[in-house]
Amino acid sequence: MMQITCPHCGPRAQSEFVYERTVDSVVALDAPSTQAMATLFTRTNPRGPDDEIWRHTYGCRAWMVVTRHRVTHEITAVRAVGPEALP
Amino acid sequence: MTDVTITQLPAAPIHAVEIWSNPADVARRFEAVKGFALPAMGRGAGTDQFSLIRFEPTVWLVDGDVAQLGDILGDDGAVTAIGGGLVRFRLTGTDWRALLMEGGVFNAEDPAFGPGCSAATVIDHVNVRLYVRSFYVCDAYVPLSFSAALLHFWQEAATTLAA
Amino acid sequence: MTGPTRAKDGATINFTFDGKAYRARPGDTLAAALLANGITLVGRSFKYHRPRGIMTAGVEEPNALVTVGVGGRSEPNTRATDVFVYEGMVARSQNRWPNLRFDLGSVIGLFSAALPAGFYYKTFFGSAKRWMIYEYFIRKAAGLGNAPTKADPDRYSHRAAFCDVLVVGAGPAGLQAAADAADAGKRVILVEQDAVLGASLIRDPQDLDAAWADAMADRIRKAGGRILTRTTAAGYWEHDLVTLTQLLVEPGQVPSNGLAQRLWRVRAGQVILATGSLERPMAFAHNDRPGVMLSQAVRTYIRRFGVVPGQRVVIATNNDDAYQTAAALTAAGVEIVALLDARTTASSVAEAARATGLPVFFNALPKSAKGGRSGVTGLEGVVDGVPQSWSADLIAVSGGFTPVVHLHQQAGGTLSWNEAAQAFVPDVARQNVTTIGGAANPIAVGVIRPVSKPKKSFIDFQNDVTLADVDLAWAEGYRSVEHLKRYTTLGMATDQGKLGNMAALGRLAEQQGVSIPEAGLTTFRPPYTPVAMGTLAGPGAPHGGAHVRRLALYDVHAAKNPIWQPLGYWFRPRAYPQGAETLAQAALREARAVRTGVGMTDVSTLAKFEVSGPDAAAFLEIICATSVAKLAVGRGRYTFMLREDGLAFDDGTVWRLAENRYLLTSSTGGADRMATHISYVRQYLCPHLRVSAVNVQEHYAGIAIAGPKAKAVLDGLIQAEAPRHMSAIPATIAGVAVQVLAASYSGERAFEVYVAASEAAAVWQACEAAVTAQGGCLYGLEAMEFLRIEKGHLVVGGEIDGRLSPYDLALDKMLNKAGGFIGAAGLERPALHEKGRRQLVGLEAIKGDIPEGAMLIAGPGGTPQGHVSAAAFRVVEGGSIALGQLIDGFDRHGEELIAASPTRGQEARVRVVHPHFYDTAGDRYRD
Amino acid sequence: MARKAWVDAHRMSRYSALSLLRGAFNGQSHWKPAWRHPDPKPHYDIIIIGGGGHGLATAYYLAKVHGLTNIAVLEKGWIGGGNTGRNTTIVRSNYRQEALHNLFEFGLKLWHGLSDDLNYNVMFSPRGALTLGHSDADMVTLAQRGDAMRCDGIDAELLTRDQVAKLEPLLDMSRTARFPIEGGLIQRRGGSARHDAVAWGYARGADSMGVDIIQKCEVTGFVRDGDAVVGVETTRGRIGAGRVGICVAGHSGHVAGLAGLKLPIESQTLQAMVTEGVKPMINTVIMTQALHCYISQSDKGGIVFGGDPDNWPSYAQRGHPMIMENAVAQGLALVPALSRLRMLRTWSGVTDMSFDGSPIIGETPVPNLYLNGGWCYGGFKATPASGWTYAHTLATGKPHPLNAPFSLDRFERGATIDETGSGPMPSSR
Repeated sequence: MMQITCPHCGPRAQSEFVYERTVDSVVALDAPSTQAMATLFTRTNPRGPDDEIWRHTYGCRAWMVVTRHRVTHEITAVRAVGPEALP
Repeated sequence: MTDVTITQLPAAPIHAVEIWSNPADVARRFEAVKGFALPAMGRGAGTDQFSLIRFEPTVWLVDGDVAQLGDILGDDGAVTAIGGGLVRFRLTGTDWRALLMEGGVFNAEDPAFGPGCSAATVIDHVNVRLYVRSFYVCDAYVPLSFSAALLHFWQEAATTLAA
Repeated sequence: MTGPTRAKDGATINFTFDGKAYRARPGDTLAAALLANGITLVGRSFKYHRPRGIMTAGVEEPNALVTVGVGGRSEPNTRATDVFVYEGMVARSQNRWPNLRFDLGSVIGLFSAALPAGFYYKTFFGSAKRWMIYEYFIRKAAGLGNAPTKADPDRYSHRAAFCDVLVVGAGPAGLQAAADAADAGKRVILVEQDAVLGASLIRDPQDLDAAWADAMADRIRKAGGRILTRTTAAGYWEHDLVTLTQLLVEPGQVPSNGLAQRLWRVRAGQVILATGSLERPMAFAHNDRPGVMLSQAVRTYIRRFGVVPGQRVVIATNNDDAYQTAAALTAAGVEIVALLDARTTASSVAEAARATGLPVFFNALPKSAKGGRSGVTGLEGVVDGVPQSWSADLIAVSGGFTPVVHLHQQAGGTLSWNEAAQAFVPDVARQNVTTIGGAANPIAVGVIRPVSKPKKSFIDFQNDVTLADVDLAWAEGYRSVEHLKRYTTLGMATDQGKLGNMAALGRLAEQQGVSIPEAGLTTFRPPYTPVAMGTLAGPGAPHGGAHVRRLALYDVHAAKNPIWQPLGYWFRPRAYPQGAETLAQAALREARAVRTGVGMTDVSTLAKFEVSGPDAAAFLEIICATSVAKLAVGRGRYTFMLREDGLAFDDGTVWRLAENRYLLTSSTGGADRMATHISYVRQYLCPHLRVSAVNVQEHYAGIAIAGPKAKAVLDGLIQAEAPRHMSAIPATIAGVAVQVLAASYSGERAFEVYVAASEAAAVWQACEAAVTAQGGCLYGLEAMEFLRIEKGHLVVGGEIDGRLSPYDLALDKMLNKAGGFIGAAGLERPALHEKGRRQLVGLEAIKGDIPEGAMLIAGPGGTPQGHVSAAAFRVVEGGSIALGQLIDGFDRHGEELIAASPTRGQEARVRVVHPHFYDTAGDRYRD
Repeated sequence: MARKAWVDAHRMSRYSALSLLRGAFNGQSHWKPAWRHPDPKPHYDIIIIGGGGHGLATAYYLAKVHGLTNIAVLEKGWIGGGNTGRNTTIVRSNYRQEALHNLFEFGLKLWHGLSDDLNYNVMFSPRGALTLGHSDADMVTLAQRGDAMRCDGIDAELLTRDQVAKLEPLLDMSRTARFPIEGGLIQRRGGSARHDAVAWGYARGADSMGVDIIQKCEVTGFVRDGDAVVGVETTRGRIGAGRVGICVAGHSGHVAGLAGLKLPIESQTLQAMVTEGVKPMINTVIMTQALHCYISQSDKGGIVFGGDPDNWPSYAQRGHPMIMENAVAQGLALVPALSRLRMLRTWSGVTDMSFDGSPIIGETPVPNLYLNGGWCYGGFKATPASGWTYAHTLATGKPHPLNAPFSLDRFERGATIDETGSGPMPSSR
């Protein structure tokens, strides 16, 4: 069980978080169909680090981008996403 | 002997206040009207009658009267009633921290998690939002549908905390 | 006199073994108590049912497995060396029939020559059914103890803990490290699998002893540290999370407070492993006999438990440690007939021992133990190449030491080969973990080459794997160490290879002509020792980790004793039978009440989102595939949502409650998924929008009132004109503020009343009184299903099954022409527009009742062309009707098919029709 | 010619009870290696990347059915060491979707004769694959699945509550159970098999027909002639090939990436575990409609347990402890008597989660390069069918009718085969 440092709550147990998708899977709202489907249906799926979208679902409910190594599970960066918020 | 008592508080008008734009301006307006600052992430502020507890980056849980909040927010946010779906439990006694470690993953035993601190976590598969009111008192806001199950879990766990 | 002995005094605890009563001293393990009572035959091996005794004094015991406890507390495969005797303990031997001394299963051993490793891969051919006949007997012979047949009456706790330093192992090194850390102001947790602290210094008290251990423990506790005994660090996971299993009572023992074990999840800043090492046996023929015991175990029984395990002892070793055993035995007045030291050159310790007159032989190896099921009678050995033999009732062996590096390796750390110790030791640590003490610095040993017959030289005792099996695996091409393990079952027994893996690896390396590290090493995975399933499940066992979600109006319903129906995590009333009514009768009565008068039902579980802000409409036009922006204040409409791939995944209604405030409802079953979807769009895709989308599923309880008299009921309840169809107004019922939405899922004029759940009971009572006054009644999910099917409304999970597009569901005319919604891009995928898609149809029975879920086929033997997604009866007129999916169904109205359910032996002849069976013009929505 | 001579010289030791008995008198010294350990040749007609059950079965059927023997299977570690050796050994064909049950049923038929065909006892035991229903709605769903199977000639039987109780007496049948049992759907021809034996049996069979099984040989790149793949670079040198078939389960994305391809696959960890052995207590393979746990008992007596995959990408071959704990909690809710058994061993596989939950077997956009992957958490049972259809595809360059629906381009075309209807995100499957 990993420990993920939520940008809003600090280090928390992985079981508070839900993995949702990878950054490279995000379909822009205005993407043309072919491009949108290519994005939706292919992944680099690297045996190494990737940018993943996680949500602190059972915590502050915020979304974040977690840069994580898929073999070692080392987390090298967590970036907040979402509307502008007070500190 | 274990020192923790679990009490269900009466239903209350609880609201979610969300700010979607100009948060700094809203914060200034809030402080001007209410006399205290909008609490930071992981904190709450106010009194037993009116407290704002921040569990989300852009959302504050308001336990108390929201009459003035609409004006403060203006077009920068909204107030939404959520109290019907939340049950408030009050954990009283020195062992509330130990109780929260049962079935949990959050470090409620950390001394830094003191009065005025808030945290949302999961305990026994249930979303729980915690607010430390004092050294001896921690309030928990629990979804109504899971509240009976969690209460049962807590009551059982409280009998074997020391084991 | 031969065999183990102990002075009789001090034995006050009563226990039974195989039905016979014995006594133990406080602090005895079951193994110690059995030995003290002269019992040496304790179990039978897995494959050949060979007689086995007690080989170790710890968690690595492969042989002495027993079942302890009774009823739902009966624990099979408990290591006698790892359970402390308690008053009234009931222990039974296992894997034997009819009894331990005379076990019919041991005839298998007679055929062992024909049953080498992997024999089952080479025989028992024929059909799969024939294999099952052989298998029946194999399964009966296999297994070890019997599982309980009753539910476990005890509870198990899961607890989180955080610390600066976690120390695993309370031997001298662990105690010192924990005390130092505690003194330095760190939050310390020290865990020890034994019941007492001290580990090796209990066995070998020298400069440090039990009193020193107690003093260290005091220091740790005074500094605020936590010491957990009977606690095993079972798993090392990501980011320095270590799971501990703590026995609060012994296996089979009744806990005073109901709690049997606790699973700790410790997130540590730093982990110190002081886990020591495990002594290895030696490979020689019949080395599995009762009476062959590890050298350190012999010392442990003598010094810790006061049990002398034999009277005439041969010691076989390749290291200096066994000389301490010789000392302990000598001190206990036991005759040492020979000490075989495998090393060719004498160490200083060995020389010193020999100088005292101990019969030490160098370049001496054990070859074959003699004896029977009760114990050994002697040992044949080879000294300087010359055979010799000795008579003995105990053979103490030490083949060197295997550091306990399991947790280090679980943490991702690498190992290096220590040639002097012939052992793998921790090399690079991957997490914040250090190994200290014997686990990092095992003692030097001599290299041994077994001289015995491989066929009877056991290396995995429980699974009866011999050196010959390793040789055979190699000869047959199973050359990777993983193949070796899997082919021979080496290391797969309950001791998880703690004793045998190194011997096998040595043999494999020999076969390959390479060094041991080149031959490879298998990976240790959690748990370090086996963990009770109840402990893993913890408090989740009764509900499988899935609490039932309780309705806000649960008490109101429960008072009426309805039939409940599970729906996701919820249980909802399915029908409210009156008198002796069956479910079907009750549901039909309830549905007719709605068609002809009025009924009310609880719709609280629907997903609900309140969406506010200047950009609320723009936001909803992304979520919903229908247009929202043109909705007037106070009006609502049906809507549906698409996934990004363009397929429909949910539907509901959207209401404009105020200029900048909307209420969106969607399905119960999809509520969590929809909440995530909405949050994703709001937080990730559209953080710039000025909108607040709040999940109010639990905030609002919902009460639906439906039927021709519903408006009259509502008018009375709110003391005002009820809103027209698809309109919404705020109102007051029983003094409580409510929101009234005129929406219908039944095909009748209907209203949904939303009220804060905490105040819902009063509103429900008022509504029920009003409905009853109009001659109406409550209705449940079953009636609701009848009504919606007849009206042709879709349900998520039924018609909206995640595989159909809006075209397939005939919803395409409602799509927002402006696009811009999630799924618009997916809708353009070519195959969604090709022939051969399954499309929504209605089905009307021509003959028979349509079975729900049945396949649609052209005739007997036909392949499915679709299926029945929901079946019902016309509520008032009767007659079986259904909704279904049919290949190219839109073009097949009027066609006749068979709805076949071979699993239920039911079928109906059906006609394909339009999926709206009731009031197609919508007249009944008008007042 | 040389090959023929070799094959004759090394004709595999025939396995039988008689030969075992013979071994009793010669110390079992007459057995030949089950397969050779050859060095790679410079060129093969077909190279299969991945020496798991699927890759080895493919090689076996290429040789046996298509008479092609200039074949190599390249395995980066040791054969059968990936998901073949890291699953819960369940064999069944009880799918609702036609394309799926037809493919798996073809495999199930092969399973029933596999031990004899391979002369290697894979211990396929058709003890029945039982899916429990916990509500009337579940029972309708199960009936629908069973009806779909029966209409396509596949065995499926709906069981009442009492029948289930009789079949598995240790299930909690009380009405107050959290997951009350209303009945079940059983596929009696389903069951379980010995996973390692499947890889070894196929390897031995393929090897005996001349296939080179090359272990410790990792593919590090593709040799291209224009667009087309004409060979592979490996840790044991460059090897030429007429056609190359990827068959590497969780590592599909990585290997396809070496050819510049991105796939509709995300790799996740799936855990399983086994308890200490006990005398027979579970008779069938128990699955459930409401939960994600599955329980069976191995021939050695261990209770084999599986649960949800770890729903996030991982190549770690190790799982999240709480996922396993949850599966155990679910299992105990169904079979409370398991509580005092001890979990002995856990293992994890790297699963290739496809974006509709169904496999991919067929061509790729790269000429001469083929893909077999996307098996999610259900690949073991497909081993024979996967090998058979992939062999057909590799031998003929065209899909077999059974794997034609499982093309790589179905996702972007909109012809997905989604058994659960849960859509393209593997994390929500």
